[in-house]
Amino acid sequence: MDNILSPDEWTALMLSLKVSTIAVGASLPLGVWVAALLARSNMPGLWIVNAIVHLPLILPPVVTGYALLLTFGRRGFIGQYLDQYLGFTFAFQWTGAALAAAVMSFPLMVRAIRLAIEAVDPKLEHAASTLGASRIEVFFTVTLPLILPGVIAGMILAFAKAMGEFGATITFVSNIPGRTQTLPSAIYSFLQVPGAELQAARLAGISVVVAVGALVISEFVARRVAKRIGGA
Amino acid sequence: MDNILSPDEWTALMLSLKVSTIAVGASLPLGVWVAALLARSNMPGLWIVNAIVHLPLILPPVVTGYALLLTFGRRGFIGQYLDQYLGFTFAFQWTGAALAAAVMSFPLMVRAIRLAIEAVDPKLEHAASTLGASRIEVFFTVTLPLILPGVIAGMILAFAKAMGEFGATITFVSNIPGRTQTLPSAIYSFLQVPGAELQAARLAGISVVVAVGALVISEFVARRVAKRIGGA
Amino acid sequence: DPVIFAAASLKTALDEIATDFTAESGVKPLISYDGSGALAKQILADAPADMFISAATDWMDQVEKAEYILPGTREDFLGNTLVLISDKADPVEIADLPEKLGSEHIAMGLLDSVPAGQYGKAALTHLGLWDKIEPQVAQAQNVRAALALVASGEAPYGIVYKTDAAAEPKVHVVATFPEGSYPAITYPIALLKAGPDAEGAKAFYDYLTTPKATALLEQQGFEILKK
Amino acid sequence: MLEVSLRHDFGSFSVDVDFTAPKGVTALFGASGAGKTTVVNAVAGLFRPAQGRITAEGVTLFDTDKHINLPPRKRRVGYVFQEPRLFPHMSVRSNLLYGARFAPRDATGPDFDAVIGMLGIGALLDRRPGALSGGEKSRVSLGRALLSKPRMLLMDEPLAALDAPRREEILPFLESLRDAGMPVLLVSHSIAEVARLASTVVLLSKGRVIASGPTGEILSDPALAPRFGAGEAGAIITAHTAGRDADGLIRLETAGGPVWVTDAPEAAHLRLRIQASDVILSREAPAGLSALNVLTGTIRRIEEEADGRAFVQIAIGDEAILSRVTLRSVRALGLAPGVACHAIVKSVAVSRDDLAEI
Amino acid sequence: MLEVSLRHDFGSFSVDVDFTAPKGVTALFGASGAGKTTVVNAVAGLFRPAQGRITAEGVTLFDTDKHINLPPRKRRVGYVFQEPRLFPHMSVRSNLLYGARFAPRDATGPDFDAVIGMLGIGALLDRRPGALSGGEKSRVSLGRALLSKPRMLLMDEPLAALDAPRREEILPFLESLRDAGMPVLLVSHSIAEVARLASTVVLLSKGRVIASGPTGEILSDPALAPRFGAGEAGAIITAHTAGRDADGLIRLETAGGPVWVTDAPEAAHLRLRIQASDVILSREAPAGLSALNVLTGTIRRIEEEADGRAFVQIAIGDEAILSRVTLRSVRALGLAPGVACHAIVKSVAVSRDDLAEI
Ligand SMILES: Nc1ncnc2c1ncn2[C@@H]1O[C@H](COP(=O)(O)OP(=O)(O)OP(=O)(O)O)[C@@H](O)[C@H]1O
Ligand SMILES: Nc1ncnc2c1ncn2[C@@H]1O[C@H](COP(=O)(O)OP(=O)(O)OP(=O)(O)O)[C@@H](O)[C@H]1O
Ligand code: MOO
Ligand SMILES: [Mg+2]
Ligand SMILES: [Mg+2]
Repeated sequence: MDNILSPDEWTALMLSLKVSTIAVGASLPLGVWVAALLARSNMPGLWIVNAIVHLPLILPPVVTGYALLLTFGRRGFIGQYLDQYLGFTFAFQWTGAALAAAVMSFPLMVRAIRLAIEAVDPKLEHAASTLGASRIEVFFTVTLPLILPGVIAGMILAFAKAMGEFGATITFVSNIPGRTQTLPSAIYSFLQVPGAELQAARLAGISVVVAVGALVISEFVARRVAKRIGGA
Repeated sequence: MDNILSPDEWTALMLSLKVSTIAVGASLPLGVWVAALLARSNMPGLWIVNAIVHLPLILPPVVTGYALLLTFGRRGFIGQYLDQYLGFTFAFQWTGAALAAAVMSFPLMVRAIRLAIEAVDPKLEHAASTLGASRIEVFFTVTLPLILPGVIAGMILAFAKAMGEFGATITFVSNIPGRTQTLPSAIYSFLQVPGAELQAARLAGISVVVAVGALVISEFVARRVAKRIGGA
Repeated sequence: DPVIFAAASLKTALDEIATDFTAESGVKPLISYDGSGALAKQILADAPADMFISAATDWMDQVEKAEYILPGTREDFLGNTLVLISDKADPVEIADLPEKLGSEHIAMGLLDSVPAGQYGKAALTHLGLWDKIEPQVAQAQNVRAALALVASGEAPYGIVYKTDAAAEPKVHVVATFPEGSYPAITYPIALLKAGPDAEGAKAFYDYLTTPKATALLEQQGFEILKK
Repeated sequence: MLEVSLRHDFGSFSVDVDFTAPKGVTALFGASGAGKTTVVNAVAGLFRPAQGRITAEGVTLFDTDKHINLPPRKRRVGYVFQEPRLFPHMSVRSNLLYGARFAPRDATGPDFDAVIGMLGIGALLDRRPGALSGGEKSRVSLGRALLSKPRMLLMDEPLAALDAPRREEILPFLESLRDAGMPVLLVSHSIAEVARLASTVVLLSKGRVIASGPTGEILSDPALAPRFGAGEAGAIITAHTAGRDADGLIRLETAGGPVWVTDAPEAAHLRLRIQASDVILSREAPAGLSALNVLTGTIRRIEEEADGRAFVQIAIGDEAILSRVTLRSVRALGLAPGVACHAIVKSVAVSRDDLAEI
Repeated sequence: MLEVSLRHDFGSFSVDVDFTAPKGVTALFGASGAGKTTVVNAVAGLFRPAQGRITAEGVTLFDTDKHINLPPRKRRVGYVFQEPRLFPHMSVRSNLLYGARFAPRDATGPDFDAVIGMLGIGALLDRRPGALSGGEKSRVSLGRALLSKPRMLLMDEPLAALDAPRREEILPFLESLRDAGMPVLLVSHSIAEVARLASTVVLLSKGRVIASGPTGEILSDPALAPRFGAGEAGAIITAHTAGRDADGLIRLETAGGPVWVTDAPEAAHLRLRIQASDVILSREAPAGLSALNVLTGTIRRIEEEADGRAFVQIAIGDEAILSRVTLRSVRALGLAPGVACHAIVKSVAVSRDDLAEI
């Protein structure tokens, strides 16, 4: 790999993997919770939650990135408190890249999990409740295992999106090699330079290989899980 | 609306709506077909199809835009034949914007529909086949009605994505006011002009209102459909 | 190590200079390339950058006004030239452009935001061609995208910087816009207060004006304004 | 003790049900669509009636007036659903053990191995529900409810999918649970099952209770007989175990004389069901017949049916048995109220299903 | 004519089944998990055995050697699944009409209104399956298969979820279909249903056929009796309708003498099932009994059971009836092969379920 990738590119690849993995992992619990809420709750204001979740999809990524900057930047209206009280800042850090990737991929994850939850037969959950399980126990012992293929689908969609995300990321954390330069940012830089298509294509190829690898593995896992659920 | 939006912005809004609607509508049949294939077929090379479908998600949008340009541009390796034999070209046309939006939103649509198909109990399809329905008849009379909520979810995800898509669009068909300038392109332009943040925010707001409106309507429709399926 | 924010059009030259600089000094500049506007906005949001090279003066003005610049370090660094390109080699009279174009398109940067687009519009207006050409302008997200539209044959003509045209072998410079038909293209440079390595930045700042560095920049087609 | 009182309107169907089940097994009986599952769901807490009150063993499970609605898990009912509802992602073993982990520490219930053995599902433990046959699923579902250590069992046609031999292995187990004091609400279409298990029958029709009371009374009411299907009517009399003869037959004493049966629960006092169509009547004491059991009594009532048959009710002590005979025989034998007569019942016609502990 | 021959290994379970069903109704009988549904699925084309051959009415549906595997829709079987499998997104009416639109123009089948009426689902037509009771669902599912104008019916416990009165309304309809020539493969756990409908019984156990043949033979085989459950054994003899008496009783002639019944199909020749536990034996001709039917014959065989009972087979002409009595009676009456004896059967013990057209 060393002779294919420059050290900076290698760093970018590693960073992309780290950012995508953490973005997906960290947003998963929230994603499952929001999906369950949207699928099962009848709360009146829920459409607002739904709309907010979808926002990053609707808006051009740059706008989302800019909004993140205004919110979580060092002077952002949340960021300033994080900075002041926790000494923690997202802006121009890899954590910010992860935040951007998480936000951008969140609607995809939520939708996939939500569809899976809506497909679960509530009669099974009722059966569990007559057997003594509380709502939370029912969720963890019945609902969650049943939606696992959907959760995996949501994670892989989110991971793919996170691997490709760049508009919001570059806007929020810039494109500093070795620090916040993810694979897509590196690709983008190359694309802005006339005559660097080959380098861009090479990085794009690596990105594709990684994401497709993750995709194939996840499909395999999801199929096995689905088979276990289906019988045999 | 006239006093809120300039004529160019108004045109951009209308164009975005047209492009998104047509992108979603035109890719829907293919999306359903690919989703059915991925969900139900056991063909060996299917993971390649799966990977290709996910590509636009994995790659930075600009890369997808370039790929479209190289493929469907006037001298692109498909585009040249379209131009030569059908006199049809995507370049600098709203149709190109629609193509870009369709390609970019395709993975989201496919995944949602696929999840829905995987949730359909094959026993119902078997029952239909013993009652004399061919595979296609089974699909249209049993599978499709049962996955309707998933299809709607896929459409709305795709529509939202299409409304927000800009990287691939501007790369493929550039930004010609009145012809290929969609709402996100207009927003992007404003963001690059010192001090035009407010205008950008205004357009973003309109974009959000439209997409959230579509979202709320679709949720409502999907719930009604799901209720009909569930009983009562 | 110093963090440098630089306009994307500088990437080829600047990367090479940075490599040489690292070899000589052991300091590795981390260069973040993007549109000048995007970079300026990040600086205005407290981005930890040591140095900014913008492709346009207005964004640098914004940064200066907000007092992010180390006083006395802003200078006009580079100059560039606006050219008309085509995928064919035949030279063209700019005045004939509307005819040559017919119903086809001319690729330019975004007119409102990409400097190359703004300069192009100014030049065409000055030459009295703007009204005829305006409907045919395909605005690209950046200079690179405009080049690609010409290189792929999508648009027969495009307006870009000389430096961009030099880097893409599939396009030819078919005319150069007369000096004075557009405001001088200047790339201001400045050191910033907020960066992590002011010393390294200063060293790189100085290195940029060494003959070795300027030779590389000139080779790319830039004009050196600060000697 | 289970008290149920509920009202609900589904639009096309409404339920308005009130009944009290003293203890033991209460059978909900009624045609398809009568509202049995609806009532059971309400007791389980899965269906919330618009109006009503449900108490079980003194605990109020539901009361619209007092705004009480215990969640299903707090009701601790072991519900055997009409369809199996197994958890598809768990092995049969995990399905079976699911309820136990949520049961309170001090809750007791039948032993795992005993349940597995009785249901014959030992070989299925590591399989997944998707690969089970219909009857296997319903057995696992029964086991799952039994093993959840419930305070009460709700069983909606638990044995409908099973073959007769398997059913006969399960019934004694349910009897032993009942005898150990477990309250049971049972939905069943089988009179034999109801007669054997239930002490109380609640007869539902179109969402209303049309009769309820002790099993013997309900089943021997000729007016209700058509609801149970042809030839299922029969009376229930009391019998006392008097010992086992040398040839293995068990001798029971009844008010009308001894009755020998081949199999009976080990208990001093029994309820003995005699199906009306199994009883042959004779004016003279019969001799030389293979049928051993001859009960002597006096005809109390004759109910003629439209189709050339009649129910003859014969008083035996305080109790009565029913015989269903042709009108031709009624005339030929000169049967009439007040006439003394002998009721002949084959020992083998009294099966284990017809005997229950009191 | 249905010929089934199939072999498949599921790992923990294997099927190896061969049988031929001449015509009419063939009953698949066997314990839960015996492989009944597996066989029916193979006939329907929903399960593809590793090896085998299935032909119906001369058409090869499946043949591994010839690489024939007709898709389910081309087999045109009306399959009533063990669980209802209704289409949840369609109204009951659409569910019922689903199959008809795919049937060939010239296909015939029962009338919509007749089926609706017989199943009692007229009031449910505009409902969705989600809001139906268990029995309602299974009736709709039965109706859906009947109305698909099939060439053959496959019914996997179609009546298990129904109450006895409803079952008795459906059985005559199935009989009429059978009599109209519709081949039927029926899975049932009810001997009464099997005896009434089936001309052939295939007895499955653990994936193997352990007996198959005409219903009468199989049901009167004392060795197979335990498989059917206690007291369900019984013989089938031929009877000829001899007219209706003034009091409404129908007189049937058998080789052993006349038999009066209260209800019978209108046909000259009938199969009459007499349950072993309904037969009382006597050495002397009995008198003064309410039981009208006394068949005379000679004891052919006595099979003692372990539990103090015995099956006594009495030859009556070429045929035989079975009686199940206590060993005590066998001794008391001196019953032994060769002894002449009278079999007493109550008219009301012979129900409509026990009579079938030949
Ligand atoms: N895919 C499978 N893998 C393993 N075993 C299976 C599979 N499918 C069915 N079996 C087993 O085959 C046996 C026969 O199943 P089948 O459904 O045919 O039984 P059945 O006779 O219809 O029983 P029931 O009366 O309970 O419905 C069962 O023991 C079942 O567990
Ligand atoms: N949500 C509903 N909306 C309308 N009708 C309903 C609803 N739920 C149940 N019903 C009707 O209520 C009636 C009683 O249903 P229930 O399931 O209690 O019947 P059941 O006595 O259990 O019958 P079965 O023996 O067939 O299972 C049925 O006619 C059913 O169609
Ligand atoms: O800021 Mo640029 O160099 O015009 O893309
Ligand atoms: Mg029910
Ligand atoms: Mg079965």
